[in-house]
Amino acid sequence: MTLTWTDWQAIAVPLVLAIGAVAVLLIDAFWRSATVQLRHTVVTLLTGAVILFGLVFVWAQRDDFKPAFCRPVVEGPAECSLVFEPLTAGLWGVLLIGGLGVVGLSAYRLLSADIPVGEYHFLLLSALVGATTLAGARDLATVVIGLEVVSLPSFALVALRRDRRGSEAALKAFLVSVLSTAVMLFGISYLYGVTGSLHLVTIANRLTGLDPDMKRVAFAAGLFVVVGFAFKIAAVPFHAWLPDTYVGAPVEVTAFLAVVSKSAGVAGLLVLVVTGIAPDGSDLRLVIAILAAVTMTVGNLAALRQREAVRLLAWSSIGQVGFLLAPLAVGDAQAVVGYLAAYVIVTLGAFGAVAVVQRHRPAGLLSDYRGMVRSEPGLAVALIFFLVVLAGLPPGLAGLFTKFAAFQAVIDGHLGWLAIVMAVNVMIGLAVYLRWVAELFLLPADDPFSVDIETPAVVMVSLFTAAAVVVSVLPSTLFALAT
Amino acid sequence: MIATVWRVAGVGFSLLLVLIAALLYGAAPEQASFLNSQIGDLTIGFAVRTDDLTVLLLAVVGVVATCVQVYSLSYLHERASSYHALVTLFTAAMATVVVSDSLFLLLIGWEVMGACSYLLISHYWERRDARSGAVKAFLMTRLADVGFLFGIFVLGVGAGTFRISELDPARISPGVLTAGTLLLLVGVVGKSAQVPLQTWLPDAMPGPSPVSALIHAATMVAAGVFLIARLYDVFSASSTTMTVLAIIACVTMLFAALCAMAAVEVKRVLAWSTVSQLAIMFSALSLGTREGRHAALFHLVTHAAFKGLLFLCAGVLLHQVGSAAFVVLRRYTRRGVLRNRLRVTFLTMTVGLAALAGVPGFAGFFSKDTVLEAAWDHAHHDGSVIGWVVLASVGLTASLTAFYCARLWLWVFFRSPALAGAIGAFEVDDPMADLEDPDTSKLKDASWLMLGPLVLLAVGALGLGYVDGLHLNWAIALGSTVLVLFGVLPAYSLWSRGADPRPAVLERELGVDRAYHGIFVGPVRWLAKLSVLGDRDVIGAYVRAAGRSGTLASQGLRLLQTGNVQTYLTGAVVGVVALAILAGVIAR
Amino acid sequence: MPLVLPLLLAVVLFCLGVYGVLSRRNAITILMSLELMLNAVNLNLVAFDAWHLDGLATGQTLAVFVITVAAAEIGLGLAIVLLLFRGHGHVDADAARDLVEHEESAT
Amino acid sequence: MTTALFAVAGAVAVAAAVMVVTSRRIVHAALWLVVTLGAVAGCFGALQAEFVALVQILVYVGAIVVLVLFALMLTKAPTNPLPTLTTGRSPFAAAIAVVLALLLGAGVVFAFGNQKIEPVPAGSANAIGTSIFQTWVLPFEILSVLLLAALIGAIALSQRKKED
Amino acid sequence: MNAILLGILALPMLAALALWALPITLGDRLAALYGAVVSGLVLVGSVLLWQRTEGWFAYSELQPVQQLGPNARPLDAVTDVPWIPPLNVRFHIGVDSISVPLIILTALLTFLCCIYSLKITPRIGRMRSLIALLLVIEAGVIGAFSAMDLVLFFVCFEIVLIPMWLIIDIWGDDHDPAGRKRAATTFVLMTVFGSALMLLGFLLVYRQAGTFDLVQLTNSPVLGGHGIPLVAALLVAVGLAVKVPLWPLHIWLPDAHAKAPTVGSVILAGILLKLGTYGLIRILVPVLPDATVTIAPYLGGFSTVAIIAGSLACLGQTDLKRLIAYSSVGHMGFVGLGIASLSDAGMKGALFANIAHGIITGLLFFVAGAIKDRHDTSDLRTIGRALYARLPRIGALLTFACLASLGLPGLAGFWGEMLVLLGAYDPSAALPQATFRVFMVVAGLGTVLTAAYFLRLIRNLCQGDPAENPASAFAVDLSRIELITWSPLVVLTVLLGVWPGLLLHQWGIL
Repeated sequence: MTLTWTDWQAIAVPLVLAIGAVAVLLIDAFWRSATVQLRHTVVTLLTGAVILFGLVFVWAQRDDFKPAFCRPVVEGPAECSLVFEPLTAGLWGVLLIGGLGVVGLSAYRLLSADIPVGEYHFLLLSALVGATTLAGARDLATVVIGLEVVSLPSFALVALRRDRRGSEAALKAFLVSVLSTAVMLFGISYLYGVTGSLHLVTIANRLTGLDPDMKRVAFAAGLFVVVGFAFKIAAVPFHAWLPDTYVGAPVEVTAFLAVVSKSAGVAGLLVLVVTGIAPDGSDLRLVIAILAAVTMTVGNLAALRQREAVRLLAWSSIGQVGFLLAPLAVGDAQAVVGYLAAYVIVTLGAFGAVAVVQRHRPAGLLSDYRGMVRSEPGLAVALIFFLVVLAGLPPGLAGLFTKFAAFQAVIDGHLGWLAIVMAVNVMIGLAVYLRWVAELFLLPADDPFSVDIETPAVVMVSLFTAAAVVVSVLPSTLFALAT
Repeated sequence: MIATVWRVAGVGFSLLLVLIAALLYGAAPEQASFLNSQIGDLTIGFAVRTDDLTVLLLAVVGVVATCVQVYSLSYLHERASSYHALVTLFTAAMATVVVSDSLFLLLIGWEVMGACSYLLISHYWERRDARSGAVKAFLMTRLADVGFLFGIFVLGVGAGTFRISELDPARISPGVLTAGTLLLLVGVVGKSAQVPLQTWLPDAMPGPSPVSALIHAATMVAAGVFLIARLYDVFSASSTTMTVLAIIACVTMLFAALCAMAAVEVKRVLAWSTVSQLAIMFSALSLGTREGRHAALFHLVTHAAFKGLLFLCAGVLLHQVGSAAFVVLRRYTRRGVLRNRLRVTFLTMTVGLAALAGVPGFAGFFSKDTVLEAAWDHAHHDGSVIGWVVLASVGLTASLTAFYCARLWLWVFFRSPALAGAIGAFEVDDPMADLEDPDTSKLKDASWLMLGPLVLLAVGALGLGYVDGLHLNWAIALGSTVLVLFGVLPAYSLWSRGADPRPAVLERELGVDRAYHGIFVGPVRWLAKLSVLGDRDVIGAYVRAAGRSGTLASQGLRLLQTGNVQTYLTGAVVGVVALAILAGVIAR
Repeated sequence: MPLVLPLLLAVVLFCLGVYGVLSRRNAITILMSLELMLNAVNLNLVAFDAWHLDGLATGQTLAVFVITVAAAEIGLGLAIVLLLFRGHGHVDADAARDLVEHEESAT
Repeated sequence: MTTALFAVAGAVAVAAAVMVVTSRRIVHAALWLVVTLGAVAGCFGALQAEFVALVQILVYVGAIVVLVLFALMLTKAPTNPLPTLTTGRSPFAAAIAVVLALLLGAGVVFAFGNQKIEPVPAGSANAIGTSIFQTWVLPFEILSVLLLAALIGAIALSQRKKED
Repeated sequence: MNAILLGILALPMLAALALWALPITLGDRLAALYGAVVSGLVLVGSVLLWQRTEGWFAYSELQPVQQLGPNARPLDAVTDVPWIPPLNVRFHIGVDSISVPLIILTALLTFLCCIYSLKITPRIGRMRSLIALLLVIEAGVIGAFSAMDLVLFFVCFEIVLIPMWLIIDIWGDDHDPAGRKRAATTFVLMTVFGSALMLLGFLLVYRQAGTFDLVQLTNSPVLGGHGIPLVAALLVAVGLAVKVPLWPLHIWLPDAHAKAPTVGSVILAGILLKLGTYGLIRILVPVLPDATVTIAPYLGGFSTVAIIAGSLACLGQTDLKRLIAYSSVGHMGFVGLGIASLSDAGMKGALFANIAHGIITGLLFFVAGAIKDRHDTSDLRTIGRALYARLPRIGALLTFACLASLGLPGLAGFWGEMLVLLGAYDPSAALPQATFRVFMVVAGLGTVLTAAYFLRLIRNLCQGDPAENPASAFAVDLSRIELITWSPLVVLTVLLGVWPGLLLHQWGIL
């Protein structure tokens, strides 16, 4: 087959990212003469530029519809491996913004000195290649391989500090992930067996006309596929690796896991749902709804009593995933992408702030943040804002409206019970974040945190704050991502 | 400085009322409404009116208030500014009631009076009895006022208006009329301390005596009588209400008179006598005739004069002697100084008691005769049972009244021949009785600022009986005189023997107060405790339990977080199986 | 040949793999069990491919991909295991518990 | 014929797999794994998927198992039987596995119980190559990224820190 | 007009941000002065919104409003621009005669709180933030009172939560850090839960009607008293009832009020509680009329229970601020009963009682705060008795406020309760008359209980033997700043008491 111009356009972003990855690796490996600072800066800038190019590209093409790697079929729509459409643009936007944020958080003096710079950025870009492919994938082979391309570099990143904690964290994430991959592949094999195809369009078409016995297998297969993603996004009960891994990884990598890796998982699941693997009214959606309810409840409840900042963020991110799964369960892509966008921005911000504190107070306890509104007002206000957005209360209107959209999706999807669970969880979640906010406001602090914050960190946290403010004032920008 | 301003304002305001009454005298009735708002079909707003009743009551209120304010100038020195301000407000509230043509304006005056009386009764707030008496007064009248308010609703909604002058009994259905008037009657009963809401009035006596005079003579308690007189058409249109009123009045007048016979404190005797006398007015009103209304109002006016006088006299005793309890006064009487040193007080009090007792020639005699006559007319000519009952009970009450007046007068001012200098009837339970005799050297009559009002009111108590024109029914006059004698003679007889039998049941005022305490106060306190505990241990428990279960769940989830990746994997696989089964079950 | 034969074989292998993952202590044996699971997947794919016979060899292609993925996984996985061994001195998956929240740090 | 071949190979695979997950000697388990993988390759052959079978032998037996053995050596895995190789949770794990197997097996039997396959030689390298380069270009390309990333990752993790 | 409304919305918000941007060293006095100037401007602006037009833009005793025509009583100061088109949310604000008085009350109380803070500051200081938070709350509340879009209302409803939480948590009772934290958290969590339920109700309404716009919804309400509308009404009612707070959802209130600083209590009781009742009147009744009829008896029943239970709980209190807090439960019960009666009188009574409660309870909490500041406790037993002797003017003001609060005719508290009782006597024809008559009688007895606990308070606090309760050395009577800040409330209490038409007339015939 020959690749058409459309194909090239559609995979331009992953392609550029991949090329950028190799370039970064080569620069770092062969430009030994430069100082560490210079090399790091160049690598950061190059990586950022590549991602930025991707963002610009996505922005320029946001309204296009570009099926790529297609194969005409005798009956039914053409089978494509990758489709660039507004939803893809929205997801890529979120993923790339997340990647860009992580790159910013990994600038010189921010990234732990133990981590090899070239490999770090290479792996990061590789993961982004996988993530973007996954978000645009329309066949199961691409989906599963894309997912692997997100996952394997992530585990390498987790262990990249090559210390005791990192290796344990990576092992946990790795084992859970490969098990989930195996489960998912098993499911895919059944899906293939039942429908005879790996293309989502065709599968969705053929799923409708199955006899009951086949339907049962198809359901189990779909369940296994969903479970694979559930591992990835750490939905309860496939979540337990997450807190340990988050704590064990370097903070920047944790941010990466929380933002890019998780968004990729959500994107994959969303693709499955909207393309019809889990059509409206199917049991799979019910499964996702149950997962959503259990996930948000467990995540928020467990976060209630955490005393370490990263662990609290870890559990709260589980809770947030629950909220993400709720609109997913009814197939409301707009609400999901909007939620994801807001989540990505403020999570990056929160991890940025946490990274600053953690660099100087490695214990990472919530009590380290005591009295920060006085001692570090800028950072504290930013962190409070991020937390409030996560909680979904004004002034964090971005969080409020994305939660609102989630509620609306669930109500429109006639899942009243899930809406009630969500309402309860809004309350529990608020309790979680308020504990932290209260620490920040506590005065007088006996040992207030006050340091000379690194310039890149200041810049990044300011950027995240600005972005969060913008999407709070104009929440429609969030939902414009996927229309 | 502020006190002076309020003193001047108080006296000035009272005089202004008198002046207004004088100006309005004889003027044609008028009404005016203002500040109205539309609520649905109803208009809620204010309205005032002037007519004979208004003028009469304004005059009474003005005169009594003037007397009280002037009297207070000398009587009271501490907290004078708040005192005078409140008395002025009190008077103004009564004036509002009197001139109001809107039920709501009337209610405002009605309840502001209640609040003022509460504040004035607790003027000596360092005294326990003043505090509790005040609270009791306010709460009981407030309870009654709820009924009053509902009565306003019933009548107002039934008639489509809250204007008194537009309330036409003919346009209100009988059921609504009865319900409305009965509910209004609840308010009246409370305000005028009729049975069964009588217990607050005697307990209100710890307030300053001038205030008692104001409350008992012209304002507060008289407002009930005024209200029924004002709404007489409406009330008399409901025979049920009138019957109830008659029963209440007859029971009250006898009950109160009996209580007065056993009271051992001048002000308490006077308080019960007020209840009794008000009941007489109500009984006259309950006749439902124009004569009855006239008689009631006539008695209201004379009563205002002599009861105001009596309370002010009691105030002099309190002010000069320090107490109005028989047991204290007796110690002075034993030495014979009270009558001589407080000569003006003695004389005016005598006049007042005579008027109260209905001694022929005094104002009370005439007004009471008018009541009897109206009852007689009603009973005799209309064949009304109510008339007979009223006649009988008023007659009986006249005797009892004469008895306790005579008892009071004799025991307070005169040495009992049987017990000259010895332990007397009231010393039995007085722990101070054997101690030194009081120092009487400084005892003297009060200043003329206080005595002036006494004299003025005494003139009224003497002369008001004649202003209505003398048209005595000689038979009734004779009969009532005999009844008075029947009352006075036993009192004299007992006094001369040095005996003052006070049946325990009467002294406890038939145990009503204690019963109320048991029935209402106790359970309410219990419920309050229950409510606090309920909030804390039931409703609050849910909230706390929610919080605690959240914490516990959090702890439990932490336990699941073993750090062992294989338990994580196991959990995940179990989750897969469970999800498959669960979804299968739900889908089924 | 009945289709269920390879399918049941796959189920058995898969569940043996699951058992191995859940019950083996050594991380390398866990990885080996995972290979069993992936083999079960491949068996399924090849069997379904033979059943469908759509001429595209989709199942077999994916099976090849899966084998490649497995290779990548095992490569990185062993690197992680070796790193763990360097840090901890053992490769017991259930003994690596440094990251769990410690009792005294929780209130 | 193919059925019998498949049955034999399958039986060997299951038996060897049981040994893989139950053997108390790690090295033995690894060697049993070789047997299993070989037997599965035989199954592929019986299903006429010769290319997959070849890849299986090449990649799995040739590369992966060797890697595993190296790793066992590097982690100083003992060759004597280890009673602690299997955790105490294994009965529970077995129960889960059995339940899962029953569920899946029942589903499979109900769904595909009557189906027959007639393996024809469709799995030649040619056919698969055509399929890959006609239909599965994108996953193939991405797979290359995966392999590269895994490789670089493994190398990066295996490097000692600079200080060391 | 709409510029004024936008101005009084934006000014406090921007001023708060500017205040935080100012240096930390800014003196407490200066911050309070700044707040006073800003809130004073807002007060002026809100008074300028006072309009001559009568009535409410739509609602006529369950009459289908279409008969009035959509423009029968137009809103004032309307701004209507799209905000979040994907969610169909508009920034639609406007005022009418029921919102303007509440806006003015908000502006007034905030202004008074700022003035009060000029001299009297919480011990912990940090005035700059306190003032800024007060301004944020002001903006949020004014926004809620002028929102004509359900989502905007919801957002404004939520805006006040975090600032109020901070006010209680930081400036609350400094003797009981754990208690104040618990109180603040309970407050914010319960309210958030309630508002989340309310949001669900809004979304159900949206699903039925396809719009969040209140004007449209009022003109073409969601009809039907069963099924989805009923569920929506229940959710909205429960959500708002938490804020009101209606028994048995009131449990957050006593603690929150008791632990909050003086200005916090004033704002909380005076303004925030009104959001709930305003929401009931503005949203529940017009948007879901039939479903409201279905739940009105229960609303009335719970309100009546609130009146009795709140009053009884007051009788058993030993803490001054808790007592006043519980009194709010009773008073808001009256408001709830009035709304439940769905009659003209009941609605107006509820609206009036809203305003009156804001003024009187504001005054009560000011006075209670003053007493607490002087004695460093609000425990009645510790404060002792005979306040008349020690602090005669404050005692007198307390007595005045108590009398006003117990509904003495002639003061503001009376008219609302009276109209509510009248409404319960003569409820909307669609409701069970006998049930509401029972409510009326019970609520009437509640007024007696109200009187009882206030008299008990006066008796136990103000009166008593001065010899046994010596004055403390520092206790000074009414200071000038207290006089200045309290006198407007006293004046308004009397003014509204003798001239209820000032507000009632404004509402015309609902």
